[in-house]
Amino acid sequence: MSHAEHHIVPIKTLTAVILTLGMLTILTVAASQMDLGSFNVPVAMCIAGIKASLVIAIFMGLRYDNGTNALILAIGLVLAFVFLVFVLLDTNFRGDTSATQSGTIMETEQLAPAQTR
Amino acid sequence: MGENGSGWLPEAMSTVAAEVDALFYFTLYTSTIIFVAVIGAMIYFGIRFRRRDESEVPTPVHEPKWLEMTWIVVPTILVMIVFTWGFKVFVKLHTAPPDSYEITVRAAQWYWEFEYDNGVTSANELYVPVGKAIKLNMSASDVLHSFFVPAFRIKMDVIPNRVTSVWFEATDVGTYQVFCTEYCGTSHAAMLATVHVVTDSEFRQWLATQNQDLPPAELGAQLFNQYTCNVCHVDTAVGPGLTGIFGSERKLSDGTTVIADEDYLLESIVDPGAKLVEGYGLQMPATFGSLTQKQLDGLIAYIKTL
Amino acid sequence: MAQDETINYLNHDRSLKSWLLTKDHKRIGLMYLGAVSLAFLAGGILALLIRLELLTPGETIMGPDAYNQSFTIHAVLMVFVVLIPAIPAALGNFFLPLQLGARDVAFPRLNLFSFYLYLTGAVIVLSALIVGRIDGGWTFYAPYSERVGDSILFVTTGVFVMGFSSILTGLNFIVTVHKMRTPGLTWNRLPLFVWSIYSTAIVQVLATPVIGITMVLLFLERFLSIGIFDPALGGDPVLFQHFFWFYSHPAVYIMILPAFGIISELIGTFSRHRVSGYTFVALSSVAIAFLGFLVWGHHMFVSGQSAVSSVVFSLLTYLIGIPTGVKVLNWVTTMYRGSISFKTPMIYALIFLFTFSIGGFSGVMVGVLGIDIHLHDTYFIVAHFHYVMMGGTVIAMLGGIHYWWPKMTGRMYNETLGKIAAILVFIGFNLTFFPQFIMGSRGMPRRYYDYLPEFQFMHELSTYGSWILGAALFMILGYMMASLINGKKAPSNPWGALTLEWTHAAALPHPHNFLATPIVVRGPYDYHLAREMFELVPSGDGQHGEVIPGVEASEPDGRPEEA
Amino acid sequence: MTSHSAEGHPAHLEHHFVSSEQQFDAAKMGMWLFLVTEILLFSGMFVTYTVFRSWHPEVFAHSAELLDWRMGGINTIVLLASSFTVALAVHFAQKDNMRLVIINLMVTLVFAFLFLVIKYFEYTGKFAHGVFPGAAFDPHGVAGGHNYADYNIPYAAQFFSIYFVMTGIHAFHVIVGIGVIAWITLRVSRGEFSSAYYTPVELTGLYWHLVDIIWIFLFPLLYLI
Repeated sequence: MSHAEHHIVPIKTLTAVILTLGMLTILTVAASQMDLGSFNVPVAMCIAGIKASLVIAIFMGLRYDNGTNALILAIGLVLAFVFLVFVLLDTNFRGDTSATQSGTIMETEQLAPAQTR
Repeated sequence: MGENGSGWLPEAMSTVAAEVDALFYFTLYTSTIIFVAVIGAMIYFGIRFRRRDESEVPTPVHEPKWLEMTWIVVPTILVMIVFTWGFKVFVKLHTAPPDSYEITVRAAQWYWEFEYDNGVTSANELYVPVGKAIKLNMSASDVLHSFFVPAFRIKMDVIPNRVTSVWFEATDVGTYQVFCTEYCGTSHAAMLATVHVVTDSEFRQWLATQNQDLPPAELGAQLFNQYTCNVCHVDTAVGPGLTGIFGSERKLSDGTTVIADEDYLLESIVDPGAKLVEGYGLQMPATFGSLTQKQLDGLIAYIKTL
Repeated sequence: MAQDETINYLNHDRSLKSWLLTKDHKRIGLMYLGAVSLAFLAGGILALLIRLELLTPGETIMGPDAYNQSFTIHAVLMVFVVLIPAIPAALGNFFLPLQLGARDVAFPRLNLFSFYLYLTGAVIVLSALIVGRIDGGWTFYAPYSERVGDSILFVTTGVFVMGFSSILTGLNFIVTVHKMRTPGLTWNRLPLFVWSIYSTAIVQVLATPVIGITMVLLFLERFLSIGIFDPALGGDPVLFQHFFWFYSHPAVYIMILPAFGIISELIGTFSRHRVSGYTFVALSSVAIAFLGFLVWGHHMFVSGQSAVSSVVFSLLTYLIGIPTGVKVLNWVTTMYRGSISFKTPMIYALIFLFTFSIGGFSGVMVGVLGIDIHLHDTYFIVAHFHYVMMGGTVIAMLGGIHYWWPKMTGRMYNETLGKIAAILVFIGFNLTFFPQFIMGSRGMPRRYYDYLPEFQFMHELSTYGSWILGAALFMILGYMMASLINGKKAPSNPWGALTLEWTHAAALPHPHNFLATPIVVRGPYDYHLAREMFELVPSGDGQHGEVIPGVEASEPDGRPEEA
Repeated sequence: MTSHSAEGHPAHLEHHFVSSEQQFDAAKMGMWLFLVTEILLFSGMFVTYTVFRSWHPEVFAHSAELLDWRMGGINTIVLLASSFTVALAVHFAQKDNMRLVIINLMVTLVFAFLFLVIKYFEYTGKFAHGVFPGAAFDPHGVAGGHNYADYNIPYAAQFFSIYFVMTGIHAFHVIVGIGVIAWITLRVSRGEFSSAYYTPVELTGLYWHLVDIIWIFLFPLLYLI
């Protein structure tokens, strides 16, 4: 790719993106005001994911950029995900044999007031 | 496999130890065979193909496909065997039998305390009956520690504010060494304990006699050694020596003086930082605040006799 | 040529300022080498003192507090100040651009900035010694590390700053490998040292940020008691270990991967033979770099993490063991039907194969769940990681320094002394660390100031070994320094190697590396191809004529746009 | 948009690069690598958040009520808008309209300041009621329909510690961003850039977008759920 081919994102596209982002922000607030039960977190994260993808693809121009940079970003995200999943593999599965008690002493003794509030 | 174990490993004295050892030696010998083969090949090639003439230029060798496959497939099979085997041993090490006799273990800088089902406690001396599964429920009061008995091939970290557990079943009577293997400060290396494996009847008898009342000074002498007070307070520079201290005048680091009476001794045990003797920093952990009044009285009575 | 050789990267400007503000990757590499060597000296002296203390049970030369601080500082220095920057930042900086045929790294200013960040970080860590004691081992496990005093604030800050330096170095190298290769130097013609530095750089960039945030959290916990790690505040100390090892296990590959690269170069060059399984050796470095992120939990089998994660981590650990093992086999088969010359660097390569194999096999043993329970935190572990870190990285580093010494200094060292020292290193090293395997598996815990009398014999052997090892290292320092004064002048390619730093750069490289842009027409180990293909002067057919006539040495220009 | 070949060395081209193109690509790749390190830095905080949230979901959901979603929401819009203006700045740089580049960068700065001002009022509002990170956590008083003492429950301190650390590190990035944007604006006004060379403007833009993206996630995690 030569210098002359740097993609210039049209103002129209940029404007469309910022309006979408604004709308999605309103949507995520609205969704959080409703009680979606266990779907609250996934819905909020999905909307955030869409917003972030828009910023990355258009504002940061990754859609028009060369593939290596997209690969770099993908690797970074995958590793962050690995970090999260492997830590949760420990913290959410403690006490799966008789060797450890689940939770901490403080939790079992002191969480009660929070739940009965 | 005598008194001193089997060369690479110490004596195997628990029901799982033999399995751990078999796995250890399998891995060790397999590794050694491959290692000797690899290094042997290296030495042979080094001699056989040494440069005889400065101008020689060897032609490249294309290693055959079957060879490449072999040294990927064979090690993979070997490590999978070792993994599966290790997994089985791990599950056994991790899962205490349901009818285990449970003992509570408390770790603190720098001693171990064991509490039995009838409320008897002992410090740095763990008594267990032979041939019975023992489950230790462990927690720490300050920092991380780790409970390690080489003869039983068991180890588990001891964590504040959480209970971890480990189990074993001793196969023979005797005394076995306990180490702390998670670095925990100045006297980490002195945080030792002994497991006394005794017969069932001896164990019951021991448990029963522990409830007897000792004279305070004797109880104190026992505690003084159990809690390893002697490590820092007798003939070392770590903490102030205690010989002849009672009733004497102590110079403190803030310049004032104080008479070493019962009150002073009590305060110094429970809250070591309150009055520091001149020339010493605060090294002593505050964990002794959890001692009972009787134990404290005993310690003070013993210190008076020094 | 004579006129060109009068200007080299050392003599074109000798002022102190030209060194301190240099953007030349070669000078920065040398400065790293100096700093790393100094830290290695300090860490090594501490190691000798530690071994001396352990000669007898009880107090030999120092008390428990002094001992605990000694092993902590030894470890912090060796890990963060020596091993992590050693090969990438010193030798990598010097030779990566040369092997790529580039004039410099992609971001020379950033490179200098990294160097000063590294120095700053090291100084901050060591200044903690003035404030209080550095205690708790290099792992800084919470909550102990938060209880020992304010010095932890300095240590975390220093490690954070050095981490930032490591990130920038890695970033610089990745971009350099991607964007700065000379025409014709395709990915499958890259020297294996480049591949390994490239893989290392990936790990540096991806893992180091996590130690950064870990240090920030530890700092804030000490400062504000935010209660993330300290159980007394409701935190979880095992979470700290996850954070720590997410970086520190991959960091092990930051230390060892570059060593693989050096060994590939050494064995290829001194066997005068194409490195067997080139593609595998190259790509497995990259694979190991990524797989290294999946196995950190094998440091935590007895930490109280869930049994599920222990099992998963143990299984994944073998994913790394296999490619590493195959690499060793490839190195050995490279020697098959080669033409092997036993120069000092090659001796180090052979020592590496021996010691690293032991390190690797013991690694397989401690990766086994059932065995690790017994071996964890004993001297078996100490022996294992010294076999990998010292028997691997430091031995490879020594080999690399001997190999590239002529190119860096323009002088030859004394070959006989070199060989004697190498053999002494081998003897001293094994005598120091092999007994530690045995006492470890027999139950000797690590980080112990005192020990039971039954372990004394092994400790004595280990201490005597450390004296031989120390003497050998001082001997190397001695003859290397002597070579600077009275060493023979080095030719531009004393080993007959085929990578660009030997074939296309002068004995002492030009400030801009090459007088003309090299064009690469063959692989890095194609010794069987006609010699003319590698000479600086074109053979006459013009097809691979590298020297472009009329180009002035100081301002090379006009590289072809594309190969 | 000229292609620089062997005959002419433009002023911005450093000696060790062959072409402007190589230099631009290298710089951009370096920036993406840097952004990935930022993502991994923040990943540590997100992991902490997730772990503590999965241990104490009720406490976290309850504590989040104390944060004002209106302020967070406004800040989200402000930051998104600033991202838009930075994207515009790059757009105009590519079109060689340096006057509009400066204007857009200035507007970005205004938004960035506005973000910090709102953050300041949020922080001080919390501090006034004893909501501090860590050991100083001691909620008290009544405001905005909340009885702060209701929030004095185990692990609420962790929530607010995580809140302050995450938003604090994010705010630190905003402050660094303000510095960099101000510096770039100055360089643009000195006429250092053109459509042939605007790499620093583009790189600054990339950094600023990342700061925005981090906030896109922080907002729902801390304020809404």
